Amino acid sequence: MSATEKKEPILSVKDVKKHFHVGGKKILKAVDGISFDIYPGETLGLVGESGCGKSTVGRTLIRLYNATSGEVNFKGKNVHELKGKELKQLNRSMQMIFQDPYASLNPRMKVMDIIAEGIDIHGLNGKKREDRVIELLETVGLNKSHATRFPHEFSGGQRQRIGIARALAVEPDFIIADEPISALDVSVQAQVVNLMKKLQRERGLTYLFIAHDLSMVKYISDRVGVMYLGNLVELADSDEMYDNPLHPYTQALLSAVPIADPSLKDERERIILKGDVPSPIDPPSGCKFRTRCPQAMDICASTIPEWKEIKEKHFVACHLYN
Amino acid sequence: MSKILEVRDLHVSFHTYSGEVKAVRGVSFDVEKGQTLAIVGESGCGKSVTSQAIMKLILTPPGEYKHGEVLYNGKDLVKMSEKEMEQVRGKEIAMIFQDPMTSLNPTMTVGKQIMEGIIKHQKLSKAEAKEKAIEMLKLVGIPSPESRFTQYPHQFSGGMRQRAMIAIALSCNPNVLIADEPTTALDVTIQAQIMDLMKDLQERLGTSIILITHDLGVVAETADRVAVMYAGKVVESGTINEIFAEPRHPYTWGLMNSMPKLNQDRSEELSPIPGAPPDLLAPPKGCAFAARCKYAMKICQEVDPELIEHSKDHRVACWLEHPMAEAYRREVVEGRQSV
Amino acid sequence: MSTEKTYTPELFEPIGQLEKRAEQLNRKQVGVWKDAWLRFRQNKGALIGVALLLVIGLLAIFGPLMNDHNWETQNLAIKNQSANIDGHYMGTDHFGRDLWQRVWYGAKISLEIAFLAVFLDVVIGVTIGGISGYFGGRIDMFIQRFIEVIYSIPNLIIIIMLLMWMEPGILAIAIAIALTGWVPMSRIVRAQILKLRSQEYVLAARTLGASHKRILLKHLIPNVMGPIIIAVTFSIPSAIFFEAFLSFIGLGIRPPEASLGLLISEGNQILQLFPHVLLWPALVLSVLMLAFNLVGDGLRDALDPRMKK
Amino acid sequence: MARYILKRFSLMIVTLFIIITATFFLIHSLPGSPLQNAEKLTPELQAQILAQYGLDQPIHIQYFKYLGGLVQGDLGTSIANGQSVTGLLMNGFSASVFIGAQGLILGIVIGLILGVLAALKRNTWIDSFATGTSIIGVSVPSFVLAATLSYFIGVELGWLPANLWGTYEHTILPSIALSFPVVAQISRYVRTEMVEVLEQDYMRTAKAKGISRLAITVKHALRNALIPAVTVMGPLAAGIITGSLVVESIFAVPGMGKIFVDSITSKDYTMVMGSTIFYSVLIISALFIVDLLYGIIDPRIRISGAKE
Repeated sequence: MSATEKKEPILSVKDVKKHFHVGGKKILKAVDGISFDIYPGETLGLVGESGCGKSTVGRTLIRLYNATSGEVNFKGKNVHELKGKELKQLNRSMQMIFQDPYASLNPRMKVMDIIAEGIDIHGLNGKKREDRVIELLETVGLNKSHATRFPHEFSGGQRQRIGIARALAVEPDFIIADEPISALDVSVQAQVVNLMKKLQRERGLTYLFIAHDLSMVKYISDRVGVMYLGNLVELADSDEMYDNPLHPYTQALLSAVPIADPSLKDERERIILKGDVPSPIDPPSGCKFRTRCPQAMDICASTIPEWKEIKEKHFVACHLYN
Repeated sequence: MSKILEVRDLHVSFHTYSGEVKAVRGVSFDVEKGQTLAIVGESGCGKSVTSQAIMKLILTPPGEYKHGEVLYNGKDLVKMSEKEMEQVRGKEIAMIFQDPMTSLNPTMTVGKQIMEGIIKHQKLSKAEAKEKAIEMLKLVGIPSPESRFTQYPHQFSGGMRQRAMIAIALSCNPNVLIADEPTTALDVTIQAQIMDLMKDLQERLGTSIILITHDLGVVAETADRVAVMYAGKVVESGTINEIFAEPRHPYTWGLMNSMPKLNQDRSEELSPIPGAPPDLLAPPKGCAFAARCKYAMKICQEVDPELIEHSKDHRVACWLEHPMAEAYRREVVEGRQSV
Repeated sequence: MSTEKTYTPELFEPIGQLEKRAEQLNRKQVGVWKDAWLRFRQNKGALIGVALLLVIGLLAIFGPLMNDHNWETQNLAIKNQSANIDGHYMGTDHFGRDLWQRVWYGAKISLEIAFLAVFLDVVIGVTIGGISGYFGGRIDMFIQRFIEVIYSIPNLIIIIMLLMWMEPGILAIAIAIALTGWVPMSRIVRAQILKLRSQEYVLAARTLGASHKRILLKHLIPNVMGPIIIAVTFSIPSAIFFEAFLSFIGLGIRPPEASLGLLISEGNQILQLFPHVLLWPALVLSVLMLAFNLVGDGLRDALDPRMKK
Repeated sequence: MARYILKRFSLMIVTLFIIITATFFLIHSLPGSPLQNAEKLTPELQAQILAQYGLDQPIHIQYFKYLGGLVQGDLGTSIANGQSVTGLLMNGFSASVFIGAQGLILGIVIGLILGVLAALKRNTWIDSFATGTSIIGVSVPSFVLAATLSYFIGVELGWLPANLWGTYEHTILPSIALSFPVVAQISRYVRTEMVEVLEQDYMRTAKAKGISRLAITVKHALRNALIPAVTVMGPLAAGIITGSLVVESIFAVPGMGKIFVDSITSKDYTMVMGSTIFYSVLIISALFIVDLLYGIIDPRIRISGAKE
């Protein structure tokens, strides 16, 4: 994506934090100060293990959550300050695809009404509502006969495509895909990924692709960010990230992914991390990864590593590169 | 090498209020001593039911063993009484499950849950069993096992619970360990820990493992042999080298092609398998995969292909293997390679 | 090949992928409500319950037209008759009043109170539970603390105090029952709304810019209807019980009016001599409650997805 | 845990205070005076009686006096017969507690057995019997049941005495009448819980260890099914107390319930007030104790302390 370099970012995230109060005085720092940009037409992958805050990032960007602090600038405007008409405009240009194909469609609504929801809300009456829904169904590989059915009659992959059609109905430019394939079988995942790529080509969509499956993320993303306990630890072009991971966590994460090729079994060197991810309610001081880091130093306990551009377009937060 | 477990033409159905679901429709495979057999397939293909059927953990009703045998050291487990099975379960064949969160009893200490099997099968006193249980906790890499012994499952993290499950399963030195998606519910780094632990313990204890999974990566890294299941049947089986180097069933091709390769070009499309698996309430006539198969022939919709031996270590259930389809098969394979 | 059968070459003609077939839907087309009805229909107990309700309901309306007496005329000459003479199908009571008339009139009053109470229940419970669950945060906190206090005051105490204070009558009794009955209803609604509020389809509607009104009407209410209906079917027998209980201890309907509880109370005073005066209203009351409970059980099994097999 | 107990306890005190205050002012705002049946008395005599009961003082003074007495366990004097309310209630207390406790224990034991058997033998006649019993038990009100028992067993068959009090035999019928709804509720609840527990993954784990069916049922299923059953005990105890009001009056048991119902009929307001407070304390304490008990036996709550 050399073209993206000169472009202005479509979305610019500056030091966003999202904290939750969890009973008493405890605070869960789900997202604890992250910054990144997304350029028009690209796909940014966001990976990390459960509880690292990647889904919270997605929901904060689209204002399902209000950020505790920081700025989310979308097309030059701070998302968290929008009101009325501008907010409605945001709802049209930024959309979301969800994880659970069973929970993301209202079981009491017909597919027609599910897909047309955005059309109804925004009063988009350019074309006949029905024609528009059928057009969208065809875009995602379904057909007219499916419009009168209820969600429970569809398979997981079909439901996920209905969810995509619902998001497309308002013609967004930016889509947050929150683990859209994690709940699907392998053979079906490819259906959804192919569709997303096709839509991106045809409509110039920009994606934030949140997932924990690293091989899929590498395939679909131009750039990848790795999160650990509420922070971004590394961000780079996806080939660069996979060929030359800098952060010890990224290295461990990549080496832990099993590869479907028995001939590589003995060649690969695997880094197996010790222990579990600490609780985000009471994270370690300094660098949050230090408790599991094979290369931890004294400074890691006392100082939070700085988020720096080590190489061109390759950011990392680690004391090893200071 | 000797076979420790042989499954022969196993059929298992479930009776539901909408009819009989034929979850397993004739499954056969062997497990060699000290080796790992992986059973791969997508959700609903019957792999979990098969694994539970081996230990006769299926509740009857609603389940029913329609046909077939499970030979453990030559004895048919399907015909055994519950009393006899109690001597097999935990002692000869043990099992770990997918979800470590729900598979441990929430109101019993982890230590007690490990001790239960030890007391039953090894006839040890309580004190001895406790010692052995702590030893098991240490073996599976749980730090400060003495204090963990008296804790409840909710005080353990997901990875630790799966370790505790492994400790329970291996506490009586079983010959066969069935691991039903042991890492699916876990994060990648924890998954690596658990797979590493299982391999290590297998080497030390010589246990045979049946690994149920949907992840071809996990298969490639841990198994010796693979059985690919689709819609309640084994469609292809063989050693991992054969299956990964020269897969012969279109479904196996489909599975492999739908995952991005390590060095996959981003502009290149993945080739998904269209559609979804059939409803096992009314399995289709003929090959269950025919409707989704790019290379389907007329016969595929009429007659279900049998699992036949392609080579000593490689069996396939597909009409493309039939001599009359040889020309077409060659065409297909060439087409695949040229892409 | 292991099979010895001979196949003709045309069977091996490639036909390719049946893309259309592959995109077909597996499952039969059965809507959520229809599915529930199919399951409800299979529950014999529930069907018996429905039948019993119909019979009692019809008798409560048309029963009084079936003989020439009325519920209040006294005739001491024929008091405590147990036999069916002169159209007194159920005999007469201590004042010689026709028991058939009184039982169905009483049943009507009992049902009226119960329905009114449950109606108020639903209005209060759904509103408070809905507000609490949907808006959450401080509002929810405040309502929950309030409910905790209300809930820990025994029902009976509240009802008795209210009835000592208000003039007993249908409305007063219904209000008293509703004032304690709304708490469980609001809890159910709140729990459901809390659960639904974080469902992804509601989030999806929010990202599309749906208004509160739209989310409530299109997404939340249709999906909490099931649990509300179940709760209502169980609230009705409990309201009938409370009315009967109150009338029995002398706090409910006042003589010479009639309700099932009051009739039972009157019968109880002469139980050892004339058991039929208690028997008939007791039977109707029990059957009525049984019927509602059976229907409630059936609905719960049919609508609660947890019970799905 | 200590914090949780304290929190629950203070909530209990607040609730009681609200009940006492509300009861007090409600009763004093009721139309008519407690002396409405004493019209024949001369005004002087009436005033004298009012003064004797402190009813001539401003309402807030009366209220604080009442509170003061309450702290010392004095619930005032019955207007109907001039005796101490506390004393009268205490007289009835032993009889009520006896039949109540007997009924509760009987109900719990039978309910548990029925519920567990029904779940273990699902879809057999045992299950149908237990389910049938419980739905009838839920449907037939305790006073109907009490009256039926009293008539058939007490009068028609003459097996057990109906309207008498004194020997142990007299407690049997009232206890049975009280136990019936308990049987119904408990067996229903235990069955549902047990069925759910039997389908849990950890039951499969236990089975996979090769433990016998009996051991699995006792060690794994029962414990997990019974822990939540404890939560219904509180409402059940409250239900028993409610039920005792009518059951006592049907069987002529000289307990608190009878005193309470009589006091309502005779508009003996101090007595009503005293009984109300007494009942509230009983019910609220029962709920409180059950709550604590639940916290103690469920390790998930015990360890993590107060769960919101």
